[in-house]
Amino acid sequence: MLPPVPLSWYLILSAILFALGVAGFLYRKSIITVFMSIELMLNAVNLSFVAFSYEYRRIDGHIYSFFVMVVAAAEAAVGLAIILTVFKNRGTLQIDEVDSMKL
Amino acid sequence: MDTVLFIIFAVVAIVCGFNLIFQKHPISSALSLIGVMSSLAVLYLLLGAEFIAMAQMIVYGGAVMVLFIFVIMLLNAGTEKASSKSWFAQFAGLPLLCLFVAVLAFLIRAALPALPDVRFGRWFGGTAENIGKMLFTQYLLPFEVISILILIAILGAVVLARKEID
Amino acid sequence: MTLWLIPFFPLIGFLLNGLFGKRLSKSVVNLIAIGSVAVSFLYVAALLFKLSPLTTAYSEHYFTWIQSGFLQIGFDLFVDRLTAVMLLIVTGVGLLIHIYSIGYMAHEGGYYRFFSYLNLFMFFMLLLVLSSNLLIMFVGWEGVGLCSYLLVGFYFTEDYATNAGNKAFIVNRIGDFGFSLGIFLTVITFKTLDFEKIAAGVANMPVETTAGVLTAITLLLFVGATGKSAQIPLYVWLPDAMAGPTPVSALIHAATMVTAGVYMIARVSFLYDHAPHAMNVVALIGLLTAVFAATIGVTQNDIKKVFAYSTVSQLGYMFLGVGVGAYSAGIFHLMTHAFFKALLFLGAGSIIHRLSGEQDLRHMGGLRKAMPITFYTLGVASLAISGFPGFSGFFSKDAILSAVYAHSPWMFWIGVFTAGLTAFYVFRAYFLAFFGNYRGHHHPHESPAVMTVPLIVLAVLAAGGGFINVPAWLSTVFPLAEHANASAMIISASFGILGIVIAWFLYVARPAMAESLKTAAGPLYTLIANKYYVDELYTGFIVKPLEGISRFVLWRGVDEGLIDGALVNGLGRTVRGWGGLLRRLQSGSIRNYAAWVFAGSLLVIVVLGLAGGFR
Amino acid sequence: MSFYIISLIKIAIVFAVFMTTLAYLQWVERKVLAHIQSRTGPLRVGPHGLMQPLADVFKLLTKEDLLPPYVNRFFYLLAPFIAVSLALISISIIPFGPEVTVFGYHTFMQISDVNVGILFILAIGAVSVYGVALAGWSSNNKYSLLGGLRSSAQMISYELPFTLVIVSPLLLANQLSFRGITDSQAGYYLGFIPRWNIFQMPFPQIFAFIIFMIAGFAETNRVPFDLPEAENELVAGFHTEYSSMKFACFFMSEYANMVTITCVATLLFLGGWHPLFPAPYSNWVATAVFVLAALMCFYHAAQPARKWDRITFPIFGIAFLVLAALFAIPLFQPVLVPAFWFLAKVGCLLFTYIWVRGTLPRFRYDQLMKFAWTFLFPCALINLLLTAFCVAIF
Repeated sequence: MLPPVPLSWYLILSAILFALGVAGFLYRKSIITVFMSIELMLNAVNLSFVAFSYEYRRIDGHIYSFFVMVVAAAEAAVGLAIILTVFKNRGTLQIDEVDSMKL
Repeated sequence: MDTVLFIIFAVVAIVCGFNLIFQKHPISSALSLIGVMSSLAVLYLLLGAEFIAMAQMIVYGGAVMVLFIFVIMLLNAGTEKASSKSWFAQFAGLPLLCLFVAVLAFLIRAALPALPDVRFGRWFGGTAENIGKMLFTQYLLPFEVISILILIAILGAVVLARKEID
Repeated sequence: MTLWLIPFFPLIGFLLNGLFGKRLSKSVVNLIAIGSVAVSFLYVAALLFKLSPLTTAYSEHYFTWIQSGFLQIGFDLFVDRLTAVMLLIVTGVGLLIHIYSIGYMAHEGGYYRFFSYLNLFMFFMLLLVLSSNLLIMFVGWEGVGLCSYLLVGFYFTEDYATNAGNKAFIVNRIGDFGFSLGIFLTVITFKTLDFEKIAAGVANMPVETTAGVLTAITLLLFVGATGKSAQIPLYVWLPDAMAGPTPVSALIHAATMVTAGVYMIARVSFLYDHAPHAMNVVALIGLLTAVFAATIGVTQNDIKKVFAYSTVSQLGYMFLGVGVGAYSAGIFHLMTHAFFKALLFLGAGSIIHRLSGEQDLRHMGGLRKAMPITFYTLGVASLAISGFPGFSGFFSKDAILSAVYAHSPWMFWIGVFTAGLTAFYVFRAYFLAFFGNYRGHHHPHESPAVMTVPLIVLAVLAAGGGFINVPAWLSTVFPLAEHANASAMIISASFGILGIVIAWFLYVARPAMAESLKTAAGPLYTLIANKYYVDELYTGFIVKPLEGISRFVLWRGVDEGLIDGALVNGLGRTVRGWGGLLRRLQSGSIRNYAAWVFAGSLLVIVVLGLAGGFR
Repeated sequence: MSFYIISLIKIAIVFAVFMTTLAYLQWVERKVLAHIQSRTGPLRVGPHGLMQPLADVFKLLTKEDLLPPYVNRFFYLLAPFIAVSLALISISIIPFGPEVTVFGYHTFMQISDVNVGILFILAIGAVSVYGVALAGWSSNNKYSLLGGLRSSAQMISYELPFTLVIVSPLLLANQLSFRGITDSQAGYYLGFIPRWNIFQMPFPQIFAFIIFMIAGFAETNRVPFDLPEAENELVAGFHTEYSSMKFACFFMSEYANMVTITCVATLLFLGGWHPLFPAPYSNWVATAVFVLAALMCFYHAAQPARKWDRITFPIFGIAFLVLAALFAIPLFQPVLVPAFWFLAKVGCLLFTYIWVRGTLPRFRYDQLMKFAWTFLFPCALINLLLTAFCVAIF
């Protein structure tokens, strides 16, 4: 049998995923992908919450990650609506071309 | 057994995460993200968070990502174009990322040395019953606030995406 | 019983008329304005009937208004016998003047505006009277000042009216500055502003033989009183304030607001009792003002100016009374003065109204036949102010003079002389207006009933008001000091009659003699007719230098140079300069922003981790 | 170790039964539709076309595997895989019967009992949108894309009333596990009214059941909600570009979803494996039914409509008699009777599906959306509120 997994592996996985999310945010150029990177970061944080929740045997972490999910869902709804509007008004999804508040 | 599961799904998550960054087409990225989310759901199950795992699949997998895919299809989002506008992100991003991972790894190793092992089945706290009780007692106010937030988000999305009636 | 309803009714009237008056018809405006005051008056009457005999004060606490450290100021109202007298005067005389205004203002523009201001004034005056602490009193005090300003400048299209309004307001600022300093000092000394608590606090303090903190407080408060009640040196605004409509002069600048100073001193009499030096100052200023204003009154030709100086003089009398410790006599005179001076003004207003705004006595004369009711009622008022035996002024003035005589005889003699002067100039005006031949161009006739009825009611009060024994009623508030002095009574009455006789002689029997006397007096007459050049002195020594400093130092130097130049524009330039530099960061590139945010959060993590805050 | 072996055996049984069901469901559908339309349906392959499914499978397997050049290859191939695998996964947590003892081993008649079974079903249902959506998108064909978009919008829209009505029986049962929910429906009112959720006091879920079935039709893209694959508007919707085995995958996933939904409906509302009436009589219903079927076969064999009936119907009759005998053996009854009742209910619901397909016309797209949002959703919400109210009060 393999040795059991220490909790810190979960945390490191979470950190890696978060870093990947950041990298996506910094290097991707499509608004939608950038938005997805944000979701990835949120997911990474959720993993930390759940891992700590396991360590302390309390479900508060679950509640937090539940709230994060709910907020992420709301954010996705509004954010995608904004993306639709941006696309309608500017005809582009390249994040670097959306650099002014006014047209 | 749970070590194997962890390794499999952690690898899947990381690979999918990298795929998210390196794929050129948004829909590939979206699919990779779904992969990450699904493997995270499995990891949640390993950590005894069955409700959160299911919620992860329903909310992220079923709702959020469907929206993403929907929007990608609707806008027919193509592959990205190169751009040199964001010079700071372009040049400082990678060093910062390396630094970030290094710092976090150091902190996890240094500040949290004696973390216990995770064994599946040792703790099943995250049942729907427990979470429901917690939500409606200790976290009632945040819960209500969140529901109002969602209402506002619905209204905002409707207002934003509505066709202008001229 | 709820005390807050008393000022609340006029407030409602003010709000209704002020907000919707433009769209309401005149009769509705009348109904609201007079109705609200009438309801208030009836409510006061009912309340006092219910509360009588009111031997102890009745107070109500509504809410804590200000809570700051040790200082706790509640929104409290209270009624004692002194308040009761004031309430009846304010609402009663106020009601009569409101009714009178219907007739007087019938043809004026801004009808609803006038009545809403009047109602607002009633609200603040009642608040002032009902307040149970200095701060609410100050609110009312400032409020009536505001209404005074608004009503003096009622004809705001005319320069003289707006100037008079400004003057009233600015001069009052000086007094109010003193008043607020007094309040601050009270807070520091007593840690409270409640009258009852201050009284309890002051009872433990000795009577100050040398000038001390109580003297300072009382003098500062008295500065406020000199402003509001037009005493030397701040009396100059009141004669000019006659620019407002005559009912305003009657209500605000004769019967109620200007007496607020007297009321205030009576209200905090426990402080003055402990500060004999301040008392002396009050008495001296009062006496000085009384005689000073009376001499000016002799030479004025504008009927309202005559009565205005008379008001100043009579207020001086009241301060003389309270200054020698005869608070109840002062309040008594306040009440009778409210009756006869309101009547004088309203009568004058009746004449002015009929003569289409003519105020100069030299253009009147012989109005006796044309305006009989005005003639008789004004006669009653003149007799009352002259202290003619049996009329109200006789009793109140006698009460003051008796107390003064007991305090110091020389003051008494000056007071008696002033009483004679008062009788003289009032009857001078009276004779000039009603006797002789008509010298004007209009065709006068009697005013409508809505104006004459208040005149008649006030005449009855002015004649019989003296039989209301106010000092006895106030004996629970102020200990009744028996000064009744038959010789003083006789002397003052005889001086008054002498004044009337001289006036008769000079202006009815031998009009030519007045002119020769005028030329004989020469420079003295010129001096007095020009009001001792006080306004010019103030202009030369205070206003002009202040203007110069303001213009050249404060405006050009401080405001334009320092504040505008160095601070405002300099800040702007600095910010713009830095902004120009930092603007380059605001590239609109979201990815760059994200990178900066990421770098910042990384910094936070590193700092927290290194600081060991991570456990 | 025995856990793994038993699980594997269970998986094998369920898989075999399930796949056969899927294959023959197609045959049943064609037969029923044919009879509704006064036709005979498949008749050539095997007796009464019974071999038709096998022939179909053979045809689909051996057809040329077309890969259109303009498609996005990876997603084009991924989509049917996602669709079919997700559709098949759900069956793993459906219980077919109570806990039984076989050869001394206690086990559930279920591959796996999950605490949050309902949530699992919802999660799978939520994710299964991707199959259709990706298929539509990757085909690079506007009809397919429209079909995919319609399908995702429709599935998301109907998921709301679907989820909301599921909550009502959960409130009555107070748990999320299918087994627990089914067990809470055991017993009878007055000795003969089953305590199923559609009759369950304090608030019978009959409306919830109807809404669930309607939303279920939409979730599985079945008539009258089969807009995504409307032949006459969109050629064939999202699977226009698919052929051979990839098409078979979509086909299979549709039927698998149908079976899953009917299973869930049975478990949530119709009492799962609990029989319609109390125990001693209900045990013999299966036998009676099969005997009746055998008698009918013999009757038809005696009066054959076709040449071969003389031979095939007696064989069917004997098979039915054997089945009846199996169900009559008391040793097998604890296993077979609950399974029979469960499958009978599922069968009735599946028949309803086919029946509706043969009866109702298709909705227009806007009607479909309006129906979901302005009728089904409020109804589900009101039902939930009333249920919660009643549960809280009583």
